[in-house]
Amino acid sequence: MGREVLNGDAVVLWLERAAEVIGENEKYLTELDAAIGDSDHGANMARGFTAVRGKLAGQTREDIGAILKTVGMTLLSTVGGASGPLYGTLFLEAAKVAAGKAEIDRAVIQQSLAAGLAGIQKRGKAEPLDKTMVDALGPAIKAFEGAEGVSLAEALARAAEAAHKGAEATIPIVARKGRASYLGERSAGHQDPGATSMWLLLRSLAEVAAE
Amino acid sequence: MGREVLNGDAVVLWLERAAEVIGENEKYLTELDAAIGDSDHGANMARGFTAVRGKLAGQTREDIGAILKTVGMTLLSTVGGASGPLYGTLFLEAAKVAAGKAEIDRAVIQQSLAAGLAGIQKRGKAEPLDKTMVDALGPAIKAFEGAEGVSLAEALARAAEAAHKGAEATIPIVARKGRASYLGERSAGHQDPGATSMWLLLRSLAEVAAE
Amino acid sequence: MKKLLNAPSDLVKEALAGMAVAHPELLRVHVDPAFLVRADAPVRGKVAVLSGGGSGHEPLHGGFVGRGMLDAACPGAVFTSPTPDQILEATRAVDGGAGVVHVVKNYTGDVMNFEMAAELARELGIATETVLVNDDVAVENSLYTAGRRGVGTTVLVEKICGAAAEAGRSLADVAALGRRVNEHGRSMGIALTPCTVPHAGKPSFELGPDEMEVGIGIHGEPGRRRAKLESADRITEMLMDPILDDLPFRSGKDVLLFVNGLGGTPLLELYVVFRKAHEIAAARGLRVVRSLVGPYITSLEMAGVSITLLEVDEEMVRYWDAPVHTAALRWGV
Amino acid sequence: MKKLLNAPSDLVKEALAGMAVAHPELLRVHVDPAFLVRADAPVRGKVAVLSGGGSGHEPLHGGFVGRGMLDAACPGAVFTSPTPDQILEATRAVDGGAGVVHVVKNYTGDVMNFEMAAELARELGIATETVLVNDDVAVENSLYTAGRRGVGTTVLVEKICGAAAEAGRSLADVAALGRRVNEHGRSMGIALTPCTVPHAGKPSFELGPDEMEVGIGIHGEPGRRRAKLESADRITEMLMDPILDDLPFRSGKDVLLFVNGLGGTPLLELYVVFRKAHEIAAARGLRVVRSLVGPYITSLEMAGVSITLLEVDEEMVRYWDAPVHTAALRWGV
Ligand SMILES: Nc1ncnc2c1ncn2[C@@H]1O[C@H](COP(=O)(O)OP(=O)(O)O)[C@@H](O)[C@H]1O
Ligand SMILES: Nc1ncnc2c1ncn2[C@@H]1O[C@H](COP(=O)(O)OP(=O)(O)O)[C@@H](O)[C@H]1O
Ligand SMILES: [Mg+2]
Ligand SMILES: [Mg+2]
Ligand SMILES: [Mg+2]
Ligand SMILES: [Mg+2]
Repeated sequence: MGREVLNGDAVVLWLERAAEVIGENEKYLTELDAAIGDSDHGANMARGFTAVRGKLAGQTREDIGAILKTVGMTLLSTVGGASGPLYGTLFLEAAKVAAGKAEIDRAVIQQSLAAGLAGIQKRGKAEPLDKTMVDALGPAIKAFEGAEGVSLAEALARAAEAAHKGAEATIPIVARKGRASYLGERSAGHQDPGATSMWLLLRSLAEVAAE
Repeated sequence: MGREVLNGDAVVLWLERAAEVIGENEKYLTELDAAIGDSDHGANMARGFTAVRGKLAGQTREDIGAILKTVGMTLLSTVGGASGPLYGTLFLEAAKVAAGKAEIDRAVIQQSLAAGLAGIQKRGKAEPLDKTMVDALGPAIKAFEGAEGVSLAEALARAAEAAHKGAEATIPIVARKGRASYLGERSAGHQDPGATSMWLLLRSLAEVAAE
Repeated sequence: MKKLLNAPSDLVKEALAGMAVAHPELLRVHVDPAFLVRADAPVRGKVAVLSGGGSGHEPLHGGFVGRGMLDAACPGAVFTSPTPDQILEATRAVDGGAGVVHVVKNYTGDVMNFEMAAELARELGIATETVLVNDDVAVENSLYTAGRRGVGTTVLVEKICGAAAEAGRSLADVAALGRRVNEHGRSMGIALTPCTVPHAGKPSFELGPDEMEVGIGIHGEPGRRRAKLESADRITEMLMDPILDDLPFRSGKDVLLFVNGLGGTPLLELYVVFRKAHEIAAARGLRVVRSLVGPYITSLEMAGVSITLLEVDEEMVRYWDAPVHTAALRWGV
Repeated sequence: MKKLLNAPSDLVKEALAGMAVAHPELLRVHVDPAFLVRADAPVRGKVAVLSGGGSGHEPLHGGFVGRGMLDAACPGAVFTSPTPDQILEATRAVDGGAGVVHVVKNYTGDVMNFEMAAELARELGIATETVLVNDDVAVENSLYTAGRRGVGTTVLVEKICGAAAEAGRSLADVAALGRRVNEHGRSMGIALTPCTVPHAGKPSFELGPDEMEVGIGIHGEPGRRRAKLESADRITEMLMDPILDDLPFRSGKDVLLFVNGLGGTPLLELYVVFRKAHEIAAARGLRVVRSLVGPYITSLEMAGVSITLLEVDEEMVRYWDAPVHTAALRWGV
């Protein structure tokens, strides 16, 4: 099966799935953050996606841009911390690309992700290998672009897998951005929480595309 | 061997021995106080008897009353808590009995202890079986009085043994005086720290008399 | 034991030295015997207010020395009452000719040491009055104890008596007012963790991860009973109910509500308790006209809270509001 | 986890409700989005000073709302920066037409959220200036980090900027003064115990009985390095030396010395540290002209201490001394 375009229902399905997965992984994300941060990434993301779920209920599904904008605004106003403005920006930038669209295809998805990454980097000034969520999203976009001649579901699955690898690859890195950077050398040996939550979001997206 | 009277040197020897024994039992007394009080009886007594030892160095030994008065004043101004005024009073009252004496015999010792107990009870209003130092000193005096036809050393040994038994007999008692009384029923099952330190002091006295 | 400490026996002395350099405009420290007096002591013609007790309850009492509150504080070793000579010397140092009020928390040791000091002061011709604070409703059957302990109301007595003394009231007046405050104040506390007396080197008692001590004092001693840990709201009820029933506090009265941290509990949590205590007081028809929230009478690093409720009259409120300038309480100046 | 707590997600909201009923004369609480403003906000024609950050550092920032200090505080979840909408709404609520200074501690999250709020405020025609506080000398190589963290100097910036705003200074003046304070302040801290974020339910890290974390932040995160527990005097040296060398503080200068408790450390111990820090400062030829001792910027119930040294000029001292009326700092009123 699988879908080659995502309509508003699929996008909402993805976000609901994402909220569930974030909820299930709240403790895990918090534990990752406890090691090199301040033990709140799980709670931050769970609070944000619980709010997103609440907002989606009353959301019309004709305009995917509008859905993504709601998500971005909701994350911005509920997550807080470093991840709030960054995930907020990701969705707001993606929303601009998807504005007015009832369906998004592979090209639009690719543009949305790229715009989101650019927004994150503009806001947070992180470069690849600074040990941040960029290290999951960056490789994911590359894998997605490189996945030619396969289904959307397969391309997104490869993107998610690249995000997973990217998150794992943050383990040996000494952080240079965010709160983990205060630990200096002690930040090495731990997986970045934001890169991990980014991977979980992309994995949910791939799953929905495959259904 | 053993002595039938105690001169100033013997009294000082006793106080030095007592200081040593209190020092050795500081942790023990504190642990007893931790169970039903505020964990300071060991430190209080150790501070007091360290100060006493310092004062004894420069003390002339002709007047046992003067020695005991110095001890009482020193304990009063260094021990604090409930035990400070009570032990201070014990020695100050005993000092009155021994005033001007170069030697004290059995009768004077008995009077001194009795005067000390009366002073403690006047100051602290404790009755027997309230779970206080009175429960060691009271039985000790009775045993001392009853030990007829034996040496001073033996009489003091019996007094110390009675104090020991008295201290142990405080274990089941529900405290009615002092800080332990705030615990109500929970004070039962623990030995009273002040009764224990009283026993240690009397045991040192018996030892010195036996030498 | 994890403390910022040099030798345990130097702790109180070094802390006093720290207070001396931190607050030279407020107070002077006397080293041997140890006591603190307000910088301008003795104040001629003014009744002096003096308190003291074991250390480990900071800011009580040293943090309350200054204009409008205490003239002197006598710190004992940690959780150990000060000695008569200490109290006597401090009494002499602050007597301005109008007499000295001793604010004494009702513990056997404090009572006896203060009693002896008062006797000695009398011999020197210094008039003293003692205000005994015994506000802890956790100690139910005072026939079988040394009476109720003195806890949170002590802070209120010291503030109100200090202001009355500053206003020129007589020794008898200040003492009578202090006793009235004590009679109208009630407190109770719980502990979530024990504390460690530096000399002892280990916690005074052990508590399981879901246990708390109910009816705790301020000396690291165990409470009246052990109970299962409850929510903040439930704990607040467990403290407020016995307090309210004891005086009892009657509908329509004005009260001062004081939520006190025992040391290790964050301010955030104290405000959570304050919110619920205020709600309960209001539900009983009380008007909370004055508030105090924070760690003012502590038990070293113990986590926990105590609540004090004082039924106030117009005079108490006036003296509560009067200017005070101490390290820990300051307003109007 | 042993806390006075109902649901972790209600903690901040309930604490704000507690502040509202405890200090109605000082402040008003806005529930959604969550922020506190001084009771008389907005003050017409006065520059407003606003700060915010994660909760768990109380009394920072809510305890500093009131006359002569902050016009508004925006509390995030525990250790989580507040959100742009929260900051924007608070900025609107306190703008009296003369602009709003945002005092921001240098953490990625705080910086980004305040940045977005400032952009939004600009769109609404509200002039804002940002004073970034980054005074933590423990973060040595700021090239490889997000820069130095903002810690103790934040309290001093808020007090001094608040007084300058109260005195009618312009937006540019207040911001410039705040930046000058930040440039002349240096801090460093150590932790003896971790703290527990309520949502996480267990301590952020583990420390052996004779270990401490050196160069700690205020978010329960581990420090720059772990070391063996030392005496209070040695720890004070370990904090003072890097602070003194960093600015560097030169002989003959006037300083404000601020010894801050991280939450779980008793006041008694803070004064022991103050004593030694004062001695070290004096030995370096510094004149300690102002002091602050207590838990003012905390990390929940973490045991530990941070030291802040500020090289003051006459203007800073004047604004430090100016009247302030907040829940946690009060004088002259
Ligand atoms: N400058 C940055 N650019 C990109 N991502 C960042 C940046 N700073 C932090 N992050 C991401 O944010 C995550 C932490 O988020 P969170 O714990 O929610 O916020 P905070 O660090 O404020 O507590 C990090 O794991 C990292 O992936
Ligand atoms: N009223 C009293 N009469 C006699 N002894 C008392 C009285 N109150 C307390 N004590 C004794 O004092 C001991 C406690 O002394 P200590 O721990 O040094 O003082 P505190 O109780 O003030 O901490 C108790 O174990 C008890 O033997
Ligand atoms: Mg975090
Ligand atoms: Mg004791
Ligand atoms: Mg004691
Ligand atoms: Mg955070």
